[in-house]
This record gives sequence, C-alpha cells and structure tokens, in this order.
Amino acid sequence: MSTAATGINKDVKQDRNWIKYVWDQYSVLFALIVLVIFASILSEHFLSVANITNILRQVSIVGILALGMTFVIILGGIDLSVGSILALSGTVVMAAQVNYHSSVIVSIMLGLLCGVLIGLINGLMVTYGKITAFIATLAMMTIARSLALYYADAGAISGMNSLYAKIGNNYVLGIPIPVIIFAVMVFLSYIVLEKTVLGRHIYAVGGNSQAARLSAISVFRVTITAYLICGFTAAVGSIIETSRLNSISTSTSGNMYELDAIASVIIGGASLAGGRGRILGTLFGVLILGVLSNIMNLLNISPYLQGVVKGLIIVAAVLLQKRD
Amino acid sequence: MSTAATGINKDVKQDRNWIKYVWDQYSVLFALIVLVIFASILSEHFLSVANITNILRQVSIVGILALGMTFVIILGGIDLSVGSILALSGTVVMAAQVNYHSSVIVSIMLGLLCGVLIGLINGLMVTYGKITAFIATLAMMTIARSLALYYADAGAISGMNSLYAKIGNNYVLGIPIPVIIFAVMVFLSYIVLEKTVLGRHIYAVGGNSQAARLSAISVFRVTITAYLICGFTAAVGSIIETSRLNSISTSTSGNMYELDAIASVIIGGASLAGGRGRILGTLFGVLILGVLSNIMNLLNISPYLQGVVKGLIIVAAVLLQKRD
Amino acid sequence: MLLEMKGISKSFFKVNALNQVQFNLNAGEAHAIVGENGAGKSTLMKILAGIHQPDDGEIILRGKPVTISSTNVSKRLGISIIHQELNLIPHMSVAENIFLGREHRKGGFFSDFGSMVRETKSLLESFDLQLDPNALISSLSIGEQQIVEIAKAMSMQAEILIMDEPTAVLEEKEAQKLFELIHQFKSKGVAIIYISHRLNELKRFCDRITVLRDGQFVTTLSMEGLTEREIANLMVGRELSDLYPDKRQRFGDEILRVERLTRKRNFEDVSFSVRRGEIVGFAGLIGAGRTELVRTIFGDWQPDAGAVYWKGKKATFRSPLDAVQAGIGFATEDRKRTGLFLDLGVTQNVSVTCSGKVSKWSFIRRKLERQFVEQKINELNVKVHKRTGPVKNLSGGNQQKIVLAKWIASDSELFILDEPTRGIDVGARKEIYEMISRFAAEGKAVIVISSELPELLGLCNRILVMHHGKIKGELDHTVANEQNVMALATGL
Amino acid sequence: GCTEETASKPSVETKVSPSADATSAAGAAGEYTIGISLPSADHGWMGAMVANAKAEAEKHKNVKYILYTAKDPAKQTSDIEDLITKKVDAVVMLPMESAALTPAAEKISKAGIPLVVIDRAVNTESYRTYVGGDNYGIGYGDAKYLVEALKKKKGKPAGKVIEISGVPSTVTDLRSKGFRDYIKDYPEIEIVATQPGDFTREKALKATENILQANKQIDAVYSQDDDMTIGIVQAVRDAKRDKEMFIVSSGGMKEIYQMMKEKQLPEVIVSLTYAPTMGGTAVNMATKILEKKGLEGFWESSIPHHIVLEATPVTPENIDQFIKKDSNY
Ligand SMILES: Nc1ncnc2c1ncn2[C@@H]1O[C@H](COP(=O)(O)OP(=O)(O)OP(=O)(O)O)[C@@H](O)[C@H]1O
Ligand SMILES: Nc1ncnc2c1ncn2[C@@H]1O[C@H](COP(=O)(O)OP(=O)(O)OP(=O)(O)O)[C@@H](O)[C@H]1O
Ligand SMILES: [Mg+2]
Ligand SMILES: [Mg+2]
Repeated sequence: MSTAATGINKDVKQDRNWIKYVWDQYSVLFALIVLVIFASILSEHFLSVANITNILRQVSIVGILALGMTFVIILGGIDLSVGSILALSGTVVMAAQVNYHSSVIVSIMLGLLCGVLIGLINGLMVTYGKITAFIATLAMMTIARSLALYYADAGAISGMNSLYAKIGNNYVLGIPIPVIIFAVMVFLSYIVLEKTVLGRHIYAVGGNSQAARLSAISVFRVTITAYLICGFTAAVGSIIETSRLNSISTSTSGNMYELDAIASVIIGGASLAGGRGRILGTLFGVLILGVLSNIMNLLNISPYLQGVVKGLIIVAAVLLQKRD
Repeated sequence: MSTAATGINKDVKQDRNWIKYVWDQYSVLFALIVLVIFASILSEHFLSVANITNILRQVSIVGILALGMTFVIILGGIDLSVGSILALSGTVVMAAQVNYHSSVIVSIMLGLLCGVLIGLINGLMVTYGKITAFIATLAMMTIARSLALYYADAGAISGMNSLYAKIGNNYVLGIPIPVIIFAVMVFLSYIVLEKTVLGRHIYAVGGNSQAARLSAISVFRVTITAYLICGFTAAVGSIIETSRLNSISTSTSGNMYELDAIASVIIGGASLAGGRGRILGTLFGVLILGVLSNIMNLLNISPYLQGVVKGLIIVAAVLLQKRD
Repeated sequence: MLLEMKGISKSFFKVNALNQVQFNLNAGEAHAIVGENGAGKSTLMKILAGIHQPDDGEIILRGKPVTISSTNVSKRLGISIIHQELNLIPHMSVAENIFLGREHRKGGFFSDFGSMVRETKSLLESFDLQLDPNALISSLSIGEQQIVEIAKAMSMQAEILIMDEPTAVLEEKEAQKLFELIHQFKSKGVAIIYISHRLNELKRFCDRITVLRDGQFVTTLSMEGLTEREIANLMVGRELSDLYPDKRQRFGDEILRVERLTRKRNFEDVSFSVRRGEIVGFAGLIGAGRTELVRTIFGDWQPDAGAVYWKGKKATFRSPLDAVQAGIGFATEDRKRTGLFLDLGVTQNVSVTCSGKVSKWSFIRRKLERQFVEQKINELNVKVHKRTGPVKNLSGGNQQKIVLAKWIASDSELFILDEPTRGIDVGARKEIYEMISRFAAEGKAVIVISSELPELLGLCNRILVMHHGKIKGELDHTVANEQNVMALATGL
Repeated sequence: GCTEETASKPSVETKVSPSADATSAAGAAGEYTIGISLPSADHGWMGAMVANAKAEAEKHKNVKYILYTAKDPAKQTSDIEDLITKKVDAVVMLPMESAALTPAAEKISKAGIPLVVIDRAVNTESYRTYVGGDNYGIGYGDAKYLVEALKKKKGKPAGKVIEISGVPSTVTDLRSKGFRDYIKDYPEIEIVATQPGDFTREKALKATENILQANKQIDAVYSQDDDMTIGIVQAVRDAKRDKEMFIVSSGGMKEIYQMMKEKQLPEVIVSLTYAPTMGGTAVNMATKILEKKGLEGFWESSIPHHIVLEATPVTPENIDQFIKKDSNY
C-alpha cells in the first residue's frame, strides 16, 4: 500500500517537475523574448543590425563581470569589489602603457594579474579570515578604488597606443571585438561551470558547504578559485573598458558595475543563497538589462525615470522565479 | 563522575564567557578609545571642543541611518535603499516647502511619511514577496533615487525657509541640533531594541525565525516594522541633511550612505546573519568611522588614500570580533 | 474526556503523513504515543499545536469541536508543546527565551525583564537546576537547552502538555527530575502526551499508549501489563528479528586502529580497532560523543592527542579529503544538513566523491558519469525517475540511499555510517542492512553509529558503548543485549 | 531659462573646421533631431545646463531633441552609440572626461554627424564646434581679485589661502592652474590646504569643516564652484569665523548672488562665471549648423570651430546686472 502510494507520488512529481524544469530554464529567456518583441514594436530602430551590435557591445563589459559574479554567487558568496577591480586593473594597464611604456601584451598581462591578485585576497579574506563576503568585498571595493584614485590623483590616465584602442573599437567579421571577447568568455565560463570538476564543486560548495567538505571537496580551494575567477573577469572587463575609451578614469570607471552585475546574475535565476544559477541565465539577465536600457533610450524615456523601470524589472524577474 | 565533568566544563565556559562578554561588549569601544588616543597624539587640533562638535555633527546623518540599519541587520536583513530614501524624502521635504509652500512642520511630516512608506514597501517585498532583502532593497535604491532625480531634473532644490535651516545649523546649549537629534534617536533606538517587546522580537526573528514563529511571534509584522523603522530613520537623516544646507541635491545626496551605515553596524559588532548587534555598538562603529575620517583630514592625508585606511579598518574590526 | 481527535488525515505533497488517525486523552493522564520514525507522531502533535492544519477529521476539546488555526489559538486553548527539535534563540537569555512571544510587559510596550527573570528563577529552581536566567542560550549545553524548552512549556500553565522526545538529549539525572515533574503535573490534573523512542521510560508514568504505524492508527491500549517487546512489535508490525541479515564470523586484517584519541570537551582516550569484513557498532545516548569521534577520525576535526592507524600505518588526516583518498567513506547523521546537495541532481550528488573516475583532464565525461552512477544506484535499488531532478524531491529513504551510493561510488574500504537508517521506513531499512552486510562480505569494514539499540544488536559483530566521551565497554554480539548495553550507555 | 549670451560675451576664435562643410547635408529649415549627451547632473551647474539645453531645444519648432545622461564614461559612450543608431542630425555633447570620450567623438564625426562639444574639451579636432568657458581665466581672475582684496585687507599681498577644488577633470585642472599661475608672483600668499569638494555642497562642507579645525588662521578661500561655496559658507559660519576670511568663487549661482547683494558674511567678493546657459548656446549652434546659418555680425556664413566664453567677474558692485528672478541657477 505504501509503495503504491510512493509510485503515484513520483509520477505526479515528475509532471510537476517537467513543467517546473521548462519554466526554470526558460523563464528568463522567455522574458527576454517578450522584451525584444515589445522593443521591436515600440521602436523601428531597435531591430537593426547596428543597434543589436550596439547593445551587445554595450553589455559586454558588465556582462563579463556578471560571468565572474555568477561563479561567486553560485558559491554562495558575493563580490562587491568588481567595479573597483575594474578601475584598479584599468589603472595598472594604462599606467604601464603610459608611464612605463610597456607593450600592449605586457600591460594587459599586468592588468589581468592585478585582477587575479585582488580576487585572491578576496578569497583569502572569506576563507582564511572568515569574513562575510559582503563585508570583505565591501572593504576591498573601498581599498581598490582608493588605490586607483591615489595613483592617478583621481583623474584619468589616457593612452596613446592606437593598437590598444583597436581592441575596444575594431571589428572582426563585422562583429565588435568586445562582443567577441564576451562570447568567448561566456563559452569558457559555461565550460568551466558545467563541464569541469571545478564547476561541479562550485555548485556543491554553494549548495551545502558542510556536505561538500565532508565529501572530500577542498572548500578552501574552490572558494578561492571562484573569487579568483571573479577578479579575473573584472580585469578582462577593464581591458575592454580602457581600450574602448583608450583611458581609465579612476573616479568614475566601473562605478556601480557590481550592482548591475549582481542584478543580471539574479535575474538570470541564481540565488544569493548559493547552489543555483547558470551561465546562460546570466547571459539572458545581462541581455535583458541591456535591451531594457537601450529601448528606454530609443524611446526617449527620461534618463531619470529609467531607474524606476529597471528596479521594477528586477523585482518582477525575481518574483517570477519565486514560484517553487 | 560524569556530572563532575560537566561541572568543570561549565566553570570553564563561565570563565570564557565572562572574558568573551567583556570583549564582545567593549572591543569596539576599546578600538574607539585607542583611535581617539592616537588621534590626540597625532594632531593637536583633534581634542578641541570645536573639533569634537564637528565630528559629532558630521556623523549625525550616517549615524541616524545606521541606527535604522541596526534594526534591519539584527533581523537578518539588509537595506541598501537608505541613501536613496534620504534623497527622495529630502526631495519631498524641499519640494513641499518650495513648490507647495508648506509649513516646516507639514513638510517634515511629509518627508517622514515618505521614508516610512518606502520602508513599508521594502518590508512587504521581503515578507510578502519573499524577495531576498539584498535584491528587494537594491531595486528600491534604484527606484527611489530615480524618482527624486526625475522630480528635480537631477538638480538640486533649494529652500528659502530660514526657520527650516535652523534645524541643521543652530545650537541648543552649545550643542548642534543635529547632534541632539542623533542623541535622541540613539536613546530611542536603544529603548526600542533593548527594552521593548518589539525589540526583543526583532532579535528573536533574526536569531531563529523558525523558533520565533513557533513562539507565536508574527514574523511578518516584526519584519515589516524593522524595515519601516529603517525607512523612518533614513527620512530623519534627510531632514538633517536638507536643513543643514537648506537644499537637496537629488543626484548626490545620500550616495553611498548605505555602505557607510552598513559598515558602521558591522564594525559595531552585528552580524549579517542576524540575531546579533547592539545600538551602542553601532554608535561606536559610527564614531570610529567619523573619527577616522576626521583625523585623516586633519593630518592632510590624501583624500584618495583614505579609502584604503577605511577598508583596512573595517576588515580589522571584523577580524577582531571573529574570535568566538 | 478532555480531548478527542477523530479521523485525522494529513498529507504533505501527497505524502500521507497521517491517515484517519484517532486519539483521545483524559484529564490528568499521561498518554504515550509510539511509532517508528516517520510514523506521524510529530505531525499529529503539530496539528494540536496549530502548526499544521489537518486535511480531514475533527478535534473535540472539552466536548466542543475546535479549529486550531495557529500557535496562538493552541496556546489559548491551553495546549503547550515541547518540540522534537530545539527552538530557541541562541543569542538571547534563558528568561527571554522562556517568555518569548508572551513577554511580561510594562506599559504595554516594554519588556519587564525583572519579573521574567524572577519567575524563570523559581521555575528553574523547581528543576533543582542552577541555571542562570540571564545566561545566553548559546552558552548552554544541548541538555541544558532542552531543560529550557521544558521549563518554557511548563510555565505556560497548560491543561495539555505535549512532549515530543523530551529526554532525547537529557542526562539520566535530569530525566528523573522531569519524570517527577510529570507526576506532579498529573496530580494537578494536567494531561500529558508523551512521545519517546525510549520505551523503558513509558512504563514509569504513562497510563495509556497509542501506537501509530506509517501514518495509520494501530491501537490504543492500557499501559498495564504491556512489555517493551510487545510495544516494539506493535510499532513495527512484525517480529523484529527478521529484519537483519546473518552475521559473518571470519574477518580479515585490521584496517583501522585508533589509539588513545582525545579531543577536549568531546571525547577522551578512545581506543579501538576494526578489521576487514567486520561490522562494528557504536552505542550510546545522544551527546555521548560518537559523532565527534568519527568526524575526528575522518579528518574533519583535529584531535588533541592520540593517533589513528590506517592499514597498519600511522595516518594524519588533515581534512576529509585525505581520509577519502585513503579509502574511508563517511555517511553523516544528518543527510539534509551535511550529506546531500538538495538542489542538485542524483548524478551530481553521487559522483561528487569520485569525480576523478568520471573525468578526464578535469572535464566531466557525461556519458561515463551517467553509466557509472546508474550502476551504483541500481546496486542500491534506489527508485528515481530522473537523474537530474533535485534530490530534495526524493523520499527520505531514497535520499539516504543516495548518501550511501556516494560512498560506494568512491570505492571506500571502510564505511563509517552515522545513523544510517534515520527517518527510513522498514522496507528501505532492510535493504540498507543487507547492503551493509554485503560490504562486509566483500571484505570491507563498517562502523555503524546508531541510537536504535535493536539495530546495533541485529547488525553488528561487536558493539562499543560510549558514555560521556569515553568507551565504557565492548560487547560481542553473542553477549550483547539491551540491558547490558543500556547499562553501559547510561554510565551505571 | 535664458539662452542669449547676455551674461557672457563670446570671445571668438575663428577656425573653420575642415569637416564643417562635409556634414549637414540635410538642408536648411527641415526637421532636425539633435542628440544631447550630458553627464548626469552631479551639481546645480550641470542641472541648469541640462535644463537650459532642453529649454533651448524646445524653443526651436523644427528641432526635436533626445537627451541622455550618463554616470560614467562607458555609459556615455554607449549613449553616443545609441544616438548614432538613431541617426540624429547633430550631437551636442558635454564629455564626462576628455580622453575617455575622444573615441566617441571620433565615431560621431565618422558617422558624418556634426558634433558640438560643450565645456570640457576632447582630444581631437574632429568636432564641428566647441563651446566652452575660459576655465583658466576663472582661476586666473579669481586669483587677481584675491590678491587685490588681500592688499586691501592686510596692506600687502600676503596671507593664508585654502582651496576647495572640484571633481578631477580638465575644468578643475585649468582652474587650479590659472589660480596658481597668477599667485606665484606673490610668494607671501600661501595655499595652506587644498581638498576636493567634488562640486557638491555636502563634500565641500565637510572638507571645509575639517580644514578649519586644522588651520587657526585663514585669510581667504578659493572655491572652484559656487555650489561648493554654499557648503563652505555654512562651515565658516558654524565655526564663527565669518569675519576672518573672504571667499573668491566661481560658477555664478543665484544663491551666491543673493549673498553678495545682501553683503552676508563671510564675504564672497567675486564669482567668476560663464553661465550654464552655454548648454542653450550649444543647442542653438547645432541648429544653426544644420540650418547652414552663420552668426550675426560675422562675415563668415558658418559657425566658428571654437567658441570660448569669457569668464565674467560678478562682484557686489555689478551684481544687479546678473540677478534675474526667473533664473533657475
Ligand atoms: N513539513 C513537512 N513536509 C513534508 N513532509 C513532512 C513534513 N513533516 C513531516 N513530513 C513527513 O510526514 C511523515 C511523518 O513525520 P513525523 O515527523 O510526524 O514522524 P514522527 O513519527 O514524529 O517520526 P520521528 O520518530 O522520527 O520523530 C514523514 O514521512 C515525514 O517525512
Ligand atoms: N556544541 C554543540 N552545539 C550544538 N549542537 C551540538 C553541540 N554538540 C553536540 N551537538 C548536537 O547534539 C547532538 C548529539 O551530540 P553528539 O553528536 O556528540 O552525540 P552522539 O553520541 O553522536 O549522538 P547521536 O549521533 O546519537 O546524535 C547532535 O545532534 C549534535 O549535533
Ligand atoms: Mg517526530
Ligand atoms: Mg551523533
């Protein structure tokens, strides 16, 4: 009798799960599609190749940051310092080029190194120092920004190297290089998170760090790696930002990017409690915010009101996912 | 034999607890005292009445915000929207005075109402909408700021009412009114949090919301009340901010105040996990940040480096508390 | 009759927790409810406490039908409950916890600490316990916390007092005190509903007993003349002995030896050894330190003194990773908290300990992984339809099997199983016992920790009994019985 | 809003850009869309700039405008791209940062859209017209007034001066440079402290409060912006030192004008200003470029490449000329 009951249960559950599965996986994509349809109806400019290219290029920086943020959030952490890492890494890159006449390659390497290092310190504070991620990365946000400001006297450092500027501004096969970099990063993040042992372990630690530890996962190493990846992506973002503008402005570059990145990840279906989230979800989240901002611009909505719309969309997106 | 063992344990625990108690309660105060001593040695100007008055007046706004934040953090939540609430409430107050010629009292009432309302919405999103506090208040941060910007075209609204300006600038018995308001708010918050049933319920919900529910505490009501209080304090902060300069600048007022408020509360010994924190701790946390910023200015430390010091102090303060 | 529950049914997402259950209670009586894990005892009580609403059935209190729609209503009707799990606020004082939700007030808003502390003091004195009403809960031991829970329930001056396994974490002395109090309450006309897995307690003060099985009402009997064995048989619904497989007698080499292992405040001076093919049981009351011991062996915690020898060589496991690489598997006692990744799928849960085997250059080979996991869960007869659905949707028994599958997949040579059958129905239990026996037959060693004595007696070749962090004795299965194990476990 | 150059007379460098004629093929007196990209207003001057630009655009019946504001240079670059996508006929841009927006400026001109740059420069010549204020002149002029006032006050050009500077940018740099270039001839004038007030009242208030604590004798304050001056005045009054020092300021804001008129203490002896009305001027220039019109009084029939507005000193003596009831700044 009891086994029969369980059998039935399972079937019912199965059905519900199937619907839930589709919804879980595609509710963000669905939202994105709805948004795109609306946008195309509302503005004739929207569905042009040039505009789509624009949107993609515009989201590429925050998008790349959001990829790293996805790792950290799935792990159950958060990284408020990515915007400041972007500013500091950018400062390193531009300073290397301008003040030390480094080659483009060397300066990029230094910038990436800077990002990875800060990620490492974040990871150490969280694991070794047992400081809540929010506080540790909040402190790092202040510190990294401050170092950049100090170095450049809160001003901008402008580059002269036109080769470097090409990264941010040129096209390959008609696609802007930042978009290509973003695509490559999406692909790599997807592979790492979904196909490798490390990715599995990140989900495991985020899902239940106690169980992960007792299942012979080095929570320490996994955590550090996740923050490291996040620092790295922030540095990649800084390469695009600085090459696009051929300068870094230490006081404004990267300001509030962390919040946009976090919002994208959450809209993409991840949970701040950890253990849940997908790279493709984040990609859709990023695109939703990008399309939203673009269409509001195209429709000439007061820039001051755009925040209201954005806030409401975040709430709506999170509410949609809540049904479980 | 067995009881003896427990007995010994208990004594040890008792001892440890006593030391731990003193440390817990006074480590922040201790840090503050050390800081003050250092500051007095480093700058002869530090220990003057005028300068202390200065510091107190400077911290009063973020301090009041931090009081409300203490409620929310003890509850296990967070409120990223306080800075924006300050801007929007301030806009309401100034707009009422300037554009609708309201009396000072009416305009203040409207401003407070605005803060309370936003707090209510935050609370509803968290309880009823089951949205993580971080995301709900992040969205609110964007929305409230946006509304203020829209109303004032991102500019400032300047008042003409010199009575209103007195609130921010006058003295009673040689003490600036903002400091008096801050003191009163500290006292009230202390009473509410430590002496009233509501306060105890906030601790209970933050400590173990499941247990709180089983003890017939209305988690819903307590949560909403905490966010409401936080909105209210942000509005009180806005009264001081606007009356001090008799204007509100919708784009800059309150920017990043939330982070300072959160940092103060955490330095004061609260835990983002909820259930722990004290009003006096928050007060000391606020003063530490205030003294720190003041002494760095007095010593003419580059304002751009001050972030580094601040970040390090936050980390140090949290590390100090970690020993348990 | 004070209380009557008729035809109560309750299901959670189609899991029938209660099915047409009836129950009645007289004033001044102590009424025991027994049943296996998951029989529905707590659920029935939670309905009385207003936490769950029944799907069907009625509750008649003092002759009038009532609807208990919330914990508040329950309190007002004079029902108070000690929950199975502790429900205290860690950073608040004893007094505040006791009066949580019904604080004494001054002037409507203010908490009257003084009077609450005074009342708490007298309340605790009736327990003969020197607990400081101002002490923080987080500074108390589990047993002391339980006393706070009991004091809290008792201070409510209820007419019906429900106790869901109150003695699970209590010392013998404290338990005695509780029984005295129960007698006092009874004489004042308070009715008591008492749930416990320690069947020997029931005879001491219970007047009647109600047996539940699989959410069904079995019977209500007078306590008089009932033996423990009869109660147990009623609970399970069959003779207990046929649950357990035959025991092997021939063992291989020693695989694990622990010498004078000590971890302050948890256990001290623990020495024992385990051989291949052997099933060693650890008995003891809750809080005896068994979990701490095995977690230390597993490298999760570090010992203060003593040594662990693995296959004859001294081993230092700095983390579970080291222990797993050496060949130890550890299924924890709390599968939800420390065993499973509830949001992840079956495949991911099982393959987490053996990612090396199903990956190449750190890349997971999906197909290989699927086949591998498939094979393991077939071995264990786990019933899942969908490998990728979150394991939180599986039934408790199947969840437990996933935990075990994870360790089988890792090719462990020693399995440490902490409460392997907690919350598992009889059928699944039998399968797990058979699996444990199969491990032993394959020349692997097994350490089983269990709070259920019959399980240890039925399964193990040898039983080590712990009390207060020390091994009090070792009993071969040929001589072990409930009495002598219990005697050692209670430190008599 | 007022859009004619009454407050500031244009001093014009005529330098016809090579790209000037290639652009604006749309023909005269058609319907035009002008894209306006500004930093989000972080202080009153910028707010007034936004309002003035909008007001001017609304005056022209044949002009529609699209206004974007940005918080950081990357966002402003994106905004520019959106404007190019929308095929606006002209762009008016106030670059957040000179270097960072240079690539964006080049993109605009490559798209064949005439660009009018306001206030802050870009590091390229490929814009159609620049309309800006003489920031160097502001610093220089403030210094001049400061020296004169010190002479009057102390009998010789000597004293302790503090500086509250703006957000780091070319504007701030030029104002600082102009100021220092002038006073370097007076070795007895000492700048005892300089702190950024970031063009906001709150920051300036706090910075001044702290400086006042650390310096017991201050003769004068150089404020790079009137919005900050309000905070400075507040701090000085709080410290009850409003007779001790005077202020030379910049920016031109009606609250400061009011102070001058009422001779409130601490004394603001001058505010050198080029008005935010240049937002309106820029929109007007863009319109004229599109309509292929020239400036009145110019022989040349096209708009100059570079227009620099003179920094006008507003002092208590000439204050009545500048106070206007309807001014929003
Ligand atoms: N909130 C819930 N959601 C889903 N299922 C539940 C819930 N509470 C109880 N159950 C299920 O209902 C059944 C009965 O559980 P209950 O806690 O009443 O058992 P019990 O007899 O108290 O067992 P134990 O002796 O282990 O305490 C179990 O199968 C359990 O998994
Ligand atoms: N310091 C502590 N804080 C909180 N919980 C504790 C603490 N020490 C022990 N416990 C809990 O008390 C219970 C019993 O402790 P312990 O694990 O030492 O006993 P055990 O002999 O392993 O008993 P069992 O395995 O039967 O629960 C466990 O649920 C454990 O989680
Ligand atoms: Mg139970
Ligand atoms: Mg245990």
